[in-house]
Amino acid sequence: MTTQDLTAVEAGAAGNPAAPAPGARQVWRRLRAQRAAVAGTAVIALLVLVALAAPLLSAIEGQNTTAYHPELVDSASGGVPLGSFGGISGDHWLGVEPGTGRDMFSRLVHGAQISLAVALGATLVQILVGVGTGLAAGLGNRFVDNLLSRVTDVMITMPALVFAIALMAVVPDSFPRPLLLALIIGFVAWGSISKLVRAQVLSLKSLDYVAASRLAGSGTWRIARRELLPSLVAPVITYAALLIPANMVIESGLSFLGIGVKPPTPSWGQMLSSANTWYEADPAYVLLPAAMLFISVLAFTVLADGIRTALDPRAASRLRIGTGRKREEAAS
Amino acid sequence: MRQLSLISRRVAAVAVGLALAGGAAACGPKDSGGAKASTDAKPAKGGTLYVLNNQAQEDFDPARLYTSGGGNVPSLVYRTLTTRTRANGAEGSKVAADLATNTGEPSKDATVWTYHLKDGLKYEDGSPITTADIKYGIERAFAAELSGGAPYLRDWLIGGAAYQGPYKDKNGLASVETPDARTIVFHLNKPEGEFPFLATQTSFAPVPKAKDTGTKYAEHPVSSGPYKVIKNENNGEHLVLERNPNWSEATDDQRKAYPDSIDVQSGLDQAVINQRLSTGTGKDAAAVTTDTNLGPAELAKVNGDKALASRVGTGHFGYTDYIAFNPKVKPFDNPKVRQAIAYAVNRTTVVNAVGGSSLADQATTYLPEQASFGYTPYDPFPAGKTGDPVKAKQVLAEAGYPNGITVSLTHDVTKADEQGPEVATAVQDALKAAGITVKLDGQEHKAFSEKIHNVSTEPGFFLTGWGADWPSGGPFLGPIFDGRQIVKDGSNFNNAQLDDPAVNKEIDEINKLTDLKAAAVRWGALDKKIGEQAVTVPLFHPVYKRLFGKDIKNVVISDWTGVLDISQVSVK
Amino acid sequence: MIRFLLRRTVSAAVVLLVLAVVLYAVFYLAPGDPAQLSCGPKCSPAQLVQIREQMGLNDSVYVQFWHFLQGIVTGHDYSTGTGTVHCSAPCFGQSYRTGELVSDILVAKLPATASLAIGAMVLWLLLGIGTGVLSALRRGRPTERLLTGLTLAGTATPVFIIGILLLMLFCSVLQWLPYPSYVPFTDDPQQWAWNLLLPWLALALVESAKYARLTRSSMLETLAEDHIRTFRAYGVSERAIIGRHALRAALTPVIALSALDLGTMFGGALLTESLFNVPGLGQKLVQSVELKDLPVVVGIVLVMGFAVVIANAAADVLYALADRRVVLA
Amino acid sequence: MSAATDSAVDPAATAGLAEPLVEVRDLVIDFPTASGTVRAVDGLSFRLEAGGALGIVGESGSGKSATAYALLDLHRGTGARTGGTVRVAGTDVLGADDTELRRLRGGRAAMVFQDPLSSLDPYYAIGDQIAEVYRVHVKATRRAARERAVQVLDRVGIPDAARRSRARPHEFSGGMRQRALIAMALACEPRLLIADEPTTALDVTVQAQILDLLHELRAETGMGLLLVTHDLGVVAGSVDDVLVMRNGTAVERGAVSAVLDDPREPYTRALLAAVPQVDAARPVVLVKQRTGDERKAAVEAPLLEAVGLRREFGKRQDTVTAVDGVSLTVRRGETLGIVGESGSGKTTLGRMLVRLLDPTAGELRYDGRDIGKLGDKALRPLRRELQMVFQDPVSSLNPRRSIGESIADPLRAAGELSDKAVVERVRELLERVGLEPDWYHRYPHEFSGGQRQRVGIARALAPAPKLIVCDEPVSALDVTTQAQVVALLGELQRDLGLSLVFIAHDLAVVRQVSDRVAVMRAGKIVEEGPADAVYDSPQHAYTKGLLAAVPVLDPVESAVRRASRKGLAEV
Repeated sequence: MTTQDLTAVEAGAAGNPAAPAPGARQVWRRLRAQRAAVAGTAVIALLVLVALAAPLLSAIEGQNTTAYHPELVDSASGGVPLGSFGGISGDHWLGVEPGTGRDMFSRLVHGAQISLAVALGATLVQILVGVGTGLAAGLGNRFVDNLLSRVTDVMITMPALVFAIALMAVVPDSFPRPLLLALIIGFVAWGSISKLVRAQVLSLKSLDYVAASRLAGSGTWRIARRELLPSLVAPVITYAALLIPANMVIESGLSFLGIGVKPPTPSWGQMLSSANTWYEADPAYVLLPAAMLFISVLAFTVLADGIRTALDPRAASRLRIGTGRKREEAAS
Repeated sequence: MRQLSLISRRVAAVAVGLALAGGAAACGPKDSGGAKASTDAKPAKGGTLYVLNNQAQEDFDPARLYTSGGGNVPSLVYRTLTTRTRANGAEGSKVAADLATNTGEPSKDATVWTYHLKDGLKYEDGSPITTADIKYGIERAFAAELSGGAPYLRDWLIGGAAYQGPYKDKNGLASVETPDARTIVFHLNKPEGEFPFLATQTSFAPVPKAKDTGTKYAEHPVSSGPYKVIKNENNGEHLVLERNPNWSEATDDQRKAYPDSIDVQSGLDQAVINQRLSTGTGKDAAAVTTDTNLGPAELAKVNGDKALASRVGTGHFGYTDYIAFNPKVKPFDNPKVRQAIAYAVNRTTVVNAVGGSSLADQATTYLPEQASFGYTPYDPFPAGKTGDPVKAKQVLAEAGYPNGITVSLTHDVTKADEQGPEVATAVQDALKAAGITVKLDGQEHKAFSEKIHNVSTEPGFFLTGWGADWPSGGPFLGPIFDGRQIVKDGSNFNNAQLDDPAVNKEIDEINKLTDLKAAAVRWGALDKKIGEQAVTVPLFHPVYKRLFGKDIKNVVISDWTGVLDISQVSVK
Repeated sequence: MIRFLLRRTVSAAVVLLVLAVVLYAVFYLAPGDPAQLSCGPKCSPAQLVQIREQMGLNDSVYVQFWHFLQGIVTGHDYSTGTGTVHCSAPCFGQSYRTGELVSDILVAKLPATASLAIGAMVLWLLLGIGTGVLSALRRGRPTERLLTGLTLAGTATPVFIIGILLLMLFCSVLQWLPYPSYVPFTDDPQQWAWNLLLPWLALALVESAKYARLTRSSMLETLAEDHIRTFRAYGVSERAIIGRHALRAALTPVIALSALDLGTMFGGALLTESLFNVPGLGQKLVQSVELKDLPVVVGIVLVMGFAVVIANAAADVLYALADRRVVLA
Repeated sequence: MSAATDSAVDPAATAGLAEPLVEVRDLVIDFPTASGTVRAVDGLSFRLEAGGALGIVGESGSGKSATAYALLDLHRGTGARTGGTVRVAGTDVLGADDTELRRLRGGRAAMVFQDPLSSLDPYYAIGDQIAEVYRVHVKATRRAARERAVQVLDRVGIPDAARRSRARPHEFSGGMRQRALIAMALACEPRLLIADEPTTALDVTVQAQILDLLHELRAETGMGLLLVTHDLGVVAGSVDDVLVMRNGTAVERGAVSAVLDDPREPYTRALLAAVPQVDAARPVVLVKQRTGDERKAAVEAPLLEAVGLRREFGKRQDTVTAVDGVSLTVRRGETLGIVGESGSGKTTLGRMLVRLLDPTAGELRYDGRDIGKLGDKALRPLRRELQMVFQDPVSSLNPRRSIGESIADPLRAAGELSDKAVVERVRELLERVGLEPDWYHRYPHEFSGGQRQRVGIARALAPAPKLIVCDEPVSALDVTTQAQVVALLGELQRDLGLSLVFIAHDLAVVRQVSDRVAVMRAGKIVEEGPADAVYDSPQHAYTKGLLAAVPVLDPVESAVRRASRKGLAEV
């Protein structure tokens, strides 16, 4: 407790030590008070809009993601786009892809769909699996706890990217790729959220109101539902908000390695991997997907930061420790 | 350059994300050989040549290497009965004698081939090379422990299919006879006029039985060539070769062996290789690459730099990328449908998709544009440079689909692959104009290759490619169109599952010819005949652009390998 | 302590065993024939049969897995055809593709990975702690806001974006550095460092953001604690409080986390290795997964898992050493 | 030696005297909060002469700690706003620059805080921390500073100080840590020692030792003492003058004997009245008049009986035995008090009695039936008969559920009542514990600690239990609230015929409510008997020590006890 807190409590001011996690409206208010978070939310909203309206936007531009434009590239020079900044023109707002001459704008806005869908889907899977196993480990008997904890350890130990790569190789090609990506990322990177939930459950379990609920004759399920789950919402949301950008990075990483969504479906990571060699001849080809990815991940990270602050101003550093690892693997 | 055929090129292109290896080199019928600046200079002995490669010289064992013409680096260490002629362009696609006194003496029907060794051949330790060692080397290639080599010995030698190698079968392979230490006789189960080409492969290198260490042999192979292996680190990742004092120029008119030592560093990123070669500081001035092509992005840079452009060698390798059909799958059983697709294809966008006109030539023939293959120009379904959708629509209507058709195109998802999504999308884009809606069926590249080479899973419409193991029509057309080579329970390359008695008969006839020139003409005619059946739609022949260091002299790029031949290069 | 180590060893063994089982299961489900991999293209069915026999692929999955485990514990003899070669314990088997001993591959690839990981760690610790301390010292001022923004951007940037940008900047625009190409330390230490500089920097920039945030937040958290109030109430200067008391507390999680990260870095730096062409374990792993070269995959993943497990234990020990209140259990 | 003077005192009268050690004039402290500024201290003035001792007493929220902090201006940089003047040892604290302030802090005025564990840096040896502080104020070598640290540690009674100075805070017990903090304060020989609730976190016996130590040190060094506490008993024996605070202002000030014996202000009087007295027998009003039959029934049929109850935590050699073979009986309608210091196992015992914890060994008989080994399912019908009231009003209510829902829980779990009936019953219960029935839908954070404890009681009452275990039900509450809750419990017991187990560390509170008392120490019951018997003629030495350590309100008695403690210690 800070000096300020202490003295404020002493003064009966800082309110209640028993202050519950703030309600939705209060969270929203606190979130709105943070300029960065508002900006992040705005960017995300724009991104979602762009993703949803991608076909429409392409149509407005008058292009699509697949049409080749051999006349716009210098075939003898490896297919470098003719014109400046990757061949920006009235017809091709952000230029064209080297070699194929496909429209960059269309591909970028369509790429937003994949990035978002996979990141959100994977997060959903992680929450479901993580909360499920975390609850079971926290509430179950010793055997269940040990077993689940070991499994969780393995999940955390295993570099997520490696596991994802291995799994991607096993699943038949007919399986829809974005869904597969979401499932795989979800299933390889739920370890830390499970640990978080388990730890939360264990600490909540020791609280007196859970004991009171037991005395009231509630069974385990009832306790979980009534007493634990509501208290898990805040930490899980906080964590999930951090997972979204992390998943985005994993998806782009897999695509960068060439095992993400199948071409010609556009994805930013994939564009970056082919753009990798082009940074001298056609920098725009590198910078555009990099910027899109960077801005999206940054927006989600900023929002996650904001949510965390809004949900629990003091939890920032505590949570931080637990979150870094999985993300690093994705990022490195 | 370890492996040249389709699958192996894919295997060589190991990691996704690590851009794929150029695999084959190229030799050009048009502007073959190195750049002018270097050809003028006079080569001299001495110095160290650095080779910067992407793929390691893995399994540096003559039995395991799958090379064309004995390979580039391997051929510095392993001499074989015959070898490729070390010359620029078309001249370089001929077979030359190496250990043997000539390229082989065939029996009348080309089923028995006899070779005699030159005088004074020695290993690096000074001991003499005998035909028994060559026989042993060939037998080793049958050992399961030393798998990976080319399949021809197994297919051609009598008793080859059942033979299990010298470790399991001490009696040896009877169809290889060594009546004396200087003579070796091969008994084939069918006429093979191209046997001299086969004899260039490293399995025809001598291996002294006493020095054989099995799977360990690759670490310290006994050299018969101008260089011996001093160091072999991490399974061919770093090779250091030094001059072999017991090699004599007098017995070898092909290898020049100017540098005193050769340092082969592999595992480098292709971008790094090109970057280092173009900068050329320090040792890199005396460096070349034998497996890395200039990529499209780098080409864009090189084209703007005259000095750099003078250090680029262009090569064409006998390789064709094409659309394959499986006529057992509807609607591709209908030749008109196949023809409509052939008319609709836009080869300009396809070529752009693989790096533009400097890196690929549009192809209408199945055989590569080189005389040694028997290239005969033809274009049965002229689509022009950008496709002929009107004609295609018309043919499609004749086929019974006046309102268009929807088909599924199977391709590899590996980026920048010649069978990759870019090419597939280009095809898709072009066919759209002809009323053919193409759905893309992208497969992981390993799954892809397994799928298309298995008769039970082979899709109806897919991208593939083929390169020959030696510059001749035989290995180019045979595996793909010979009805007897349809493999039901293994890897099948006859994608069309074409079993045309006339074609089969002609193949047999040509194989009997030992006059390769005459054979080439007939391969060319056969190509045209098959092409008219529209069981494939040739798309392009890749072209290779190789950068080399500032100090490199005597650049020779043959039509056989397409790579700058390091046995010819000088750094002084 | 001994009991701690013992327990850790057992649990590590369990974790690694589970990993191995999972990998075996996954790869056996995967389509593809290892014999084909070894045999190469145009392999005849008869040849495949021979190779399967030779590689022991005709045994059931369980027998093969058992042999694999045996190899780890007791080593294994492999036929070279003319004789045998002994692969001493822990033996992870042979590559399906090239027949190399997996242990040899590991030994060959480890130095590059270790160079990358350790160098990057040094850099990220310096950068991260420095930034963290600076922003704690300058809290509430523009400097802190700037640093916070930068570190936030750092955490949000995938390493390959930073990597490409670094390449663009240093190799293309400024041309200060060669395009990185790994040189072993033993060959030329200077070139080694010079060529690893960019990958180190790329990893460190991404990682240090996390460390800066961790340092800053744990310092701020410590600064809010009662004992800081004590030292303030005793006239200890703010600089001494931050430098001595707050930093000391912040270092504990930082050290523990860096041990963990170092562990994951041994397996986790796939993208960096791939982008900068560092011939390390990660790169080899991606290649081997692609080729379904099971023994190599299992070997590398086990080594990575081992590194992580060790790192976990090391983190706990470091934590306990740094903070004596923590009891090892 | 009267130090507390009125703010209206004639300045001329004091001008002649030496400058007071502490002089506070019109002190105002404002804390900005989300919902506006809160004034913690409002125009407070007082002074403390050199060598004097002043106690500041008040309930939570009275502004007493804020005032203590202002003496060293610890509010600086926290966002709080301070006004008025504060002079300490000749320094104008609020006006001083940072350097000057640092010189004052620890040098001329040192402070001791409430929680000795969190008040020391866990990473450094205690001796080093003292040395560090010493070197801030005195130019000394590292070695000299270390020697000084050992010296002061020795002075505050740390045995083997030289060795122990190398230990870190967590290796010290609570009392030792507080001694170490005092040693730190002593290091620079300050003229003023400010002690903010120095004994609140400590057990009663340790508290007595620390207070004795402060007393001695003051006598020895002649430094002034400003003691901030909520406990009037602590003040009684330790200071000369007392200042009673409420809502940021001074309510009453004067010599400690005068204020405690004869309070002028009603608030002070109420405060004093609420303080439970350990030497007072149980107030008659709370005792239920029992009929003869009832007494007989009670004796014959114990409701709950523990035999050799034992509980261990941990495994193998890490095993800790929290409760070590406790046998006790709770009869119908009676209250059993269990007292013990922290770590005595009383909470573990309480939780076992309601089967929140499983006994490791021993029997637990409820209504003659062994329930100690029943499984969760078998236990469920019994759950409603054994209830518990928890210590922490914060953690015992789910912050995310309305209090009505929390209370309704046992009723819903039983599933016997309709929804409407449940709500009706909850409303009744709320009324029964003195809360508004309409507060059903309110959330815990809207209530004060005392109110929340009432909610907890209502929840325990909901299933109509036969026995309620109250685990430190009032220890987190202010003294006046404490009295109210205790009264409520007594009332409920009387009206409903409940059996109560009342667990507390506060001997006085336990005496107030209990028919019989058990004294626990290290997992065992050392003494048990009727409350009056145990308190008035304790048999066990531990009980005697405990009772001797309890602070009393009478300063004279307090001094007598201090002397007797000294005697006990010397024996």
